[in-house]
Amino acid sequence: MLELRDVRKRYGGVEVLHGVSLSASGGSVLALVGANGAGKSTLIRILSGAVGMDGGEVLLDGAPADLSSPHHAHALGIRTVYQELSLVPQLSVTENLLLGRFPRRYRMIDWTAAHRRAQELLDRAGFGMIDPREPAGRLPVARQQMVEIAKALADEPRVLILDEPSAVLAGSDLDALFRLVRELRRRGVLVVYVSHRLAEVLDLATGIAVLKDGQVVETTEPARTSEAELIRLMAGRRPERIYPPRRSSPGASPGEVRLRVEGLTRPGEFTGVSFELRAGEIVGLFGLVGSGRSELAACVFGASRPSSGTGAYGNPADAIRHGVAMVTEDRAGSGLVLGLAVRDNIGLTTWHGLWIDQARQRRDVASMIERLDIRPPGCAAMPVARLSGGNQQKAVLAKWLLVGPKVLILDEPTRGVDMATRVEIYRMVDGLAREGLAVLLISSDLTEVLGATDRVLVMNQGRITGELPSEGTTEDQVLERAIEA
Amino acid sequence: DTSDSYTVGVANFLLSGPYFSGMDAAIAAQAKTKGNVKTISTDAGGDAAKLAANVEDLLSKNVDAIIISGGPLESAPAALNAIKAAGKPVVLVDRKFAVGEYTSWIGPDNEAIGKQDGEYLTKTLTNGGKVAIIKGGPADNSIGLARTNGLKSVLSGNSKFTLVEAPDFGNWGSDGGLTVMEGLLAKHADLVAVFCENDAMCLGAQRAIASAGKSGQIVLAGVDGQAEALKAILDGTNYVVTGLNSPNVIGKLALDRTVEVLGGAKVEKDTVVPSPQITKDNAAQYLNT
Amino acid sequence: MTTLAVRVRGRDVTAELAFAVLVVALVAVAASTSESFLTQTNLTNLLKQMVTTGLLAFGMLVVILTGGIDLSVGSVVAFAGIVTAGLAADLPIPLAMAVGIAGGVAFGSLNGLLVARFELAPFVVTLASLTTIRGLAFVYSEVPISPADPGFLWLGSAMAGPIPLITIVMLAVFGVGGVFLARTPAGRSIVAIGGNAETVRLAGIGVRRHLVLAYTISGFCAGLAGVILTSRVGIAQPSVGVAFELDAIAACVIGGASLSGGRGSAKGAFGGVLVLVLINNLLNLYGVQSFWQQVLKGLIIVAVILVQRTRRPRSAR
Amino acid sequence: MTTLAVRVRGRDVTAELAFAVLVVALVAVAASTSESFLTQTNLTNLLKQMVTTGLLAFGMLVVILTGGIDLSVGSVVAFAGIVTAGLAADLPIPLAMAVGIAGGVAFGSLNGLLVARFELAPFVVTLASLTTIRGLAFVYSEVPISPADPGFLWLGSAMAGPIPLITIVMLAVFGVGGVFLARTPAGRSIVAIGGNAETVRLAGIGVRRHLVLAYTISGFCAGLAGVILTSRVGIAQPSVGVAFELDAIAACVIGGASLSGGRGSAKGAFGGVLVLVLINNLLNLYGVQSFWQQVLKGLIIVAVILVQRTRRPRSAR
Ligand SMILES: Nc1ncnc2c1ncn2[C@@H]1O[C@H](COP(=O)(O)OP(=O)(O)OP(=O)(O)O)[C@@H](O)[C@H]1O
Ligand SMILES: Nc1ncnc2c1ncn2[C@@H]1O[C@H](COP(=O)(O)OP(=O)(O)OP(=O)(O)O)[C@@H](O)[C@H]1O
Ligand SMILES: [Mg+2]
Ligand SMILES: [Mg+2]
Repeated sequence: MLELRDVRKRYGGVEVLHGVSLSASGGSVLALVGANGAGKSTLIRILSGAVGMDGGEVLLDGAPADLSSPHHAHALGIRTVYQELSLVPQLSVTENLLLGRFPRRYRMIDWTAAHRRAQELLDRAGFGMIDPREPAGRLPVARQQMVEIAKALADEPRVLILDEPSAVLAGSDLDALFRLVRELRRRGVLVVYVSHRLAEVLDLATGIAVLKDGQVVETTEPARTSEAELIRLMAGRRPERIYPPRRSSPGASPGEVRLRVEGLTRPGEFTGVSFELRAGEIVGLFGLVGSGRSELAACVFGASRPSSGTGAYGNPADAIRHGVAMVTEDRAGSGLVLGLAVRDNIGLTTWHGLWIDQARQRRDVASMIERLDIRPPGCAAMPVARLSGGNQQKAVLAKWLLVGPKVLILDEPTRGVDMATRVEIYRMVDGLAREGLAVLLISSDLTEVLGATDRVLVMNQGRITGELPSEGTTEDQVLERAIEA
Repeated sequence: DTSDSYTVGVANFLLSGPYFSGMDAAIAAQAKTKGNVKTISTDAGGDAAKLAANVEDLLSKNVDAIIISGGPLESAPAALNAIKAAGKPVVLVDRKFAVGEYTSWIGPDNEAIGKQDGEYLTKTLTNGGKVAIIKGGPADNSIGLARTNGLKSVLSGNSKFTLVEAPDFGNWGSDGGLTVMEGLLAKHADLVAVFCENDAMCLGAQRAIASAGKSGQIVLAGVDGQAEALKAILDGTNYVVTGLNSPNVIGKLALDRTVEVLGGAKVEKDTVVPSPQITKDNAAQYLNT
Repeated sequence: MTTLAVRVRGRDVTAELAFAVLVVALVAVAASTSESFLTQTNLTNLLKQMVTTGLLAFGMLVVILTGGIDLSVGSVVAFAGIVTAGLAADLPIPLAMAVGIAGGVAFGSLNGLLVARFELAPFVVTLASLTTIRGLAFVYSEVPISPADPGFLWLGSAMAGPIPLITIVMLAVFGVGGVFLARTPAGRSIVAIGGNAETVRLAGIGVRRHLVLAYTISGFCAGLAGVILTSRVGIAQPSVGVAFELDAIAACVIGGASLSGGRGSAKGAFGGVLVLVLINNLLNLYGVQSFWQQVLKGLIIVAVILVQRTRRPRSAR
Repeated sequence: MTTLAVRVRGRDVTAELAFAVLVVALVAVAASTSESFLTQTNLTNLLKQMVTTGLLAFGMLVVILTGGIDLSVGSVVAFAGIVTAGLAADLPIPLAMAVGIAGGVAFGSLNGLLVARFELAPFVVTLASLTTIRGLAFVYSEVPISPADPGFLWLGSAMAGPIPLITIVMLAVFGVGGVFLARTPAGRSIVAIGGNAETVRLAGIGVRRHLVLAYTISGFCAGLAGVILTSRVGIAQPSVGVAFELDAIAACVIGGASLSGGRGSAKGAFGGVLVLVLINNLLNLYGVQSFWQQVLKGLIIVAVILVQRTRRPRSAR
């Protein structure tokens, strides 16, 4: 039903898609997987009419599809949920859902009917917990993502494209998404699904296309492949194990205390939080969306003030002076200056004194690009906005590593990062920890939280509700503490 | 005894110019000398609608008469109508409105001042030559036109003179006069004189001429009698002539006229205040008036 | 920090309430300290004085909501006024006025086209048209024009009971305009474009079309303001309206609009107009000297937005 | 659409190159069509006439880079000028000038404080200070002041060889300022703040401090421009400088700066100043009448940004 033939795309003279051919039919879930920068989002932008192609064609039901604008793509029943959130933050959820198709009475918008319709849409997508009257910008990122999905479903698409929908979801929200995808498949919709979480890909997809450097290197099915095989195809080499071995039971690595927080409270966000981080250990912080982990991290880092408690820094500069670095969860909102070059973004934390030592900055940045394998390799002078999502994430990490931190707070550091790079990041963080770094890893990915850390703190409604050793603890044990009221 | 004490409202169109603020001050000062006259001054900040509103404000404060310093405003029918409806006398200073009823007007004859400057140049520049004109521009176009037309009426009939008008405006300020003059000097190397529609622009133009090293070649003629211009004339610089258009004189006369009207006297409708020509010979006498 | 939040039907109206309190407080202070304030004449003055700023502010609001700005409104006021006055000699007055307003509409849609079609920065486009349109006003007539027909003054001086007709016209613009922004797909699209134009485009809504519409509305309001002003004053000057855009923008921002678009309301902008007009009026009634008035006006504006700001939820801390 | 891209050390300089070509083309047209253009006098005029706009444009650029705007610069020019001229009677002239500039610095940092500390909208803060500072200039002296000491004129008229001293001062500001923006932590931080203030704050950089610095630089430039202008004209008027901010902003935008912050360069702003000054100069040399000059100036500005825009990569496509 949907067929791509030899699709090509160039950005400023550089070809990023070199003739992609694919096909899929209604009632299936086609997963696109590939390393950061492989061209998944670009392919999707072409399908949704957001960018034009420089060669090849797309057929829908055998006929050439006119994808010259998003409008045209809509008309063909193709709807897309983009990787970067694109709601209008000032407007209510209702308006975001119904933009361009408000119910009207006497040529005026009928708000009562609109809110009702919005609630229906949310309910039908399984996201009934969202209040349609709330301004979209006030919702947590995960909820905004759900609104995006509900919006794409509003007029019964034939093809629904989801670009990393699960990256910002966790727990029950994630389950709701999976239920939704299966339901859509039953209704005969073609779902194009992009994700770096290979487990869920194997679980959900009916077909898998592996992209590498702008080409499809393999099309396969879940039954005929495995996570390790997919990683090999994506990265071009066989993965070692995903998580480096931790030496780990708690207390077994008694480094000095690098961060001690006691009774930290910010009303409405978290209450009486106490924990400590020691040199050389990686501590996970798990919780459901809205449990207050990001707020806690921000407060420890000095980005906000606690109403009571000790151990938090006065301001970010103070934290950085004491060797604390924090990779925030929202890379566009607080991790990067999108308009500036990669070099400026990475160098940002080193701007002290009266003069920037250009030669040194150039060297530092080049070594970070090499060390983290940020692509393309010559990207130092490029605006960071041109990097693919995963590479942007690496740039944020690079910025903080340049500080030479003693304590590293990572808030969802692997969101949108491909498997091979994840492995890199885990290995690097592990290496740094071995050199004495203390790491706090906030994640909504249970496997990651248990696999990459020494012990796990569980947060529930603003309180620490448990501390468990990573080794020997099951996912259910963690979840239990994260959910119980 | 309130019967012979008066409150006079002064409605200024625009105070932010030395000529207009001087006028306002002169009216207030003259009122002080009377002892029984109080003035209330308002400024419309260059907004004609606000002038009308200010007049209405004054009327609601029950003033006995209103003096309008209309500045560049050609007319103010709404304001005049309101005053007429309230049955109060209105005296115009400087600007005579083209339409509408007023009790009395006191002001200069702008065309005559321009003519005067032209005659002086004809007399002193016996060899003739190229004379540049710097215009003020939008803010007060019709006064400027009158002055320039006065000058032209004398010089354009004289074959010894050629006139060049600067294409851009000096905007009635010294900085504008300077810039416009710089442009003129770049295009016309052979100027012998410059006429500006007011003294402020001439003062700037004089700087430009000095920087170009042409002070010995080009003389300046202005209008107004601004203190700095008088001083330059008195000092024997190339600033040779201006025509007095004194806000002090006009303001003083206007207040007197208003009090006469309020006293029931029959007064002259339009009074042209003479604008004596000021040159090095008589500048000293005006410098401190 | 605990903050009190007032909600009406789920919407947080605390800021609006605080602003209303501010306006009422200004009025109360005015009424109790100056005996002239509550006089019939002064109130009528107030009603008249808010018309020009009010009309311009509404048009400006629509443009600001899209994330743009319209600096050309002062020049459009001058152009519409002088053309109307000039044509009044030959045409029936209502027709002359219609032509003046049509001029505003034309310039507005030109601005909109340049911004929308060629994706040019609104600031520069409208700065350029400010210059060009002002020039055209002078090209049309260097000197002020005062139509002889006394009927020309009618619009500007007619009263509907105690309320000037022109005030009613302005209120109608705010009323209809407010409904337009809150209730119609086009109005909501304009607000949405200011929030995230790309999203609106992807929703299949013609972004360009709505941008043109927004600037056209601003042009219409400016043209209307020009015609009304001329009729009120009885004379049209080509030099009128310099810096009018600044007051209009200030009114919008005082009323809570964000210059980056997507946030602002007709109610708020109207409140902003009230604040500005009240400040002017009060300074006049107290007999503050002209230049000190300017000094104080600036300080009061800062004070007003400071008061307002303390009510705004802290953004990103 | 295939586009040619010119790269220098990995950086895309196509837009800059196109802009340079535009300026050179303007000069070439000027030189070949008007014989007065390449005369010594005219070139000196050009060099002098770009000083005020140039200084204001650099200060404005710094503020625009942070995502703000400074509308008060025209009033600061007037204030610095009149105070300097007034003090010149009692103080040594360099000291009087220093006081004038210090006034600009003070107003600038006040603007900055209000914007940074209280998170007020820059547009309204500087609009308010535009009003207040203008009022203060008039309060200081309603009438023009012309210092008697001929030494007062020195700064404005001295030449360094064929080049006016004040032009060198302005070029120095652009030179030092350009290095400041490109090479120092403070300069880079200012640019980054305009791109994303939250990211900068979390990187441990004092956002408020840098905002204050940006507005202070603008105040300094405006104060300097005021002092230079007064020394050039030899007489200070409290009414000078109205709408100067518009040209300064236009220069920045023509030079590629984005009013939402984070994008713009000293080189670009300087190019923008050149374009504006050249347009004025050309229209004068051709003897275009003033009102038509205004009409044309606006149209040319639109044409210039249209030309530039065709070189910009389409944004989100
Ligand atoms: N606007 C652009 N201009 C120039 N290059 C671009 C642009 N957008 C994407 N690219 C390049 O195209 C390539 C593919 O990017 P794309 O975003 O499609 O990757 P992706 O597979 O979605 O990666 P990720 O998993 O990180 O999201 C990358 O090398 C990227 O740098
Ligand atoms: N629907 C909502 N509307 C408004 N505020 C919410 C909502 N959900 C959560 N919050 C607030 O936000 C806080 C937590 O925000 P956030 O979602 O960033 O937490 P988190 O644990 O960091 O989760 P994640 O990082 O997965 O988003 C909660 O304390 C809660 O007060
Ligand atoms: Mg992607
Ligand atoms: Mg979080």
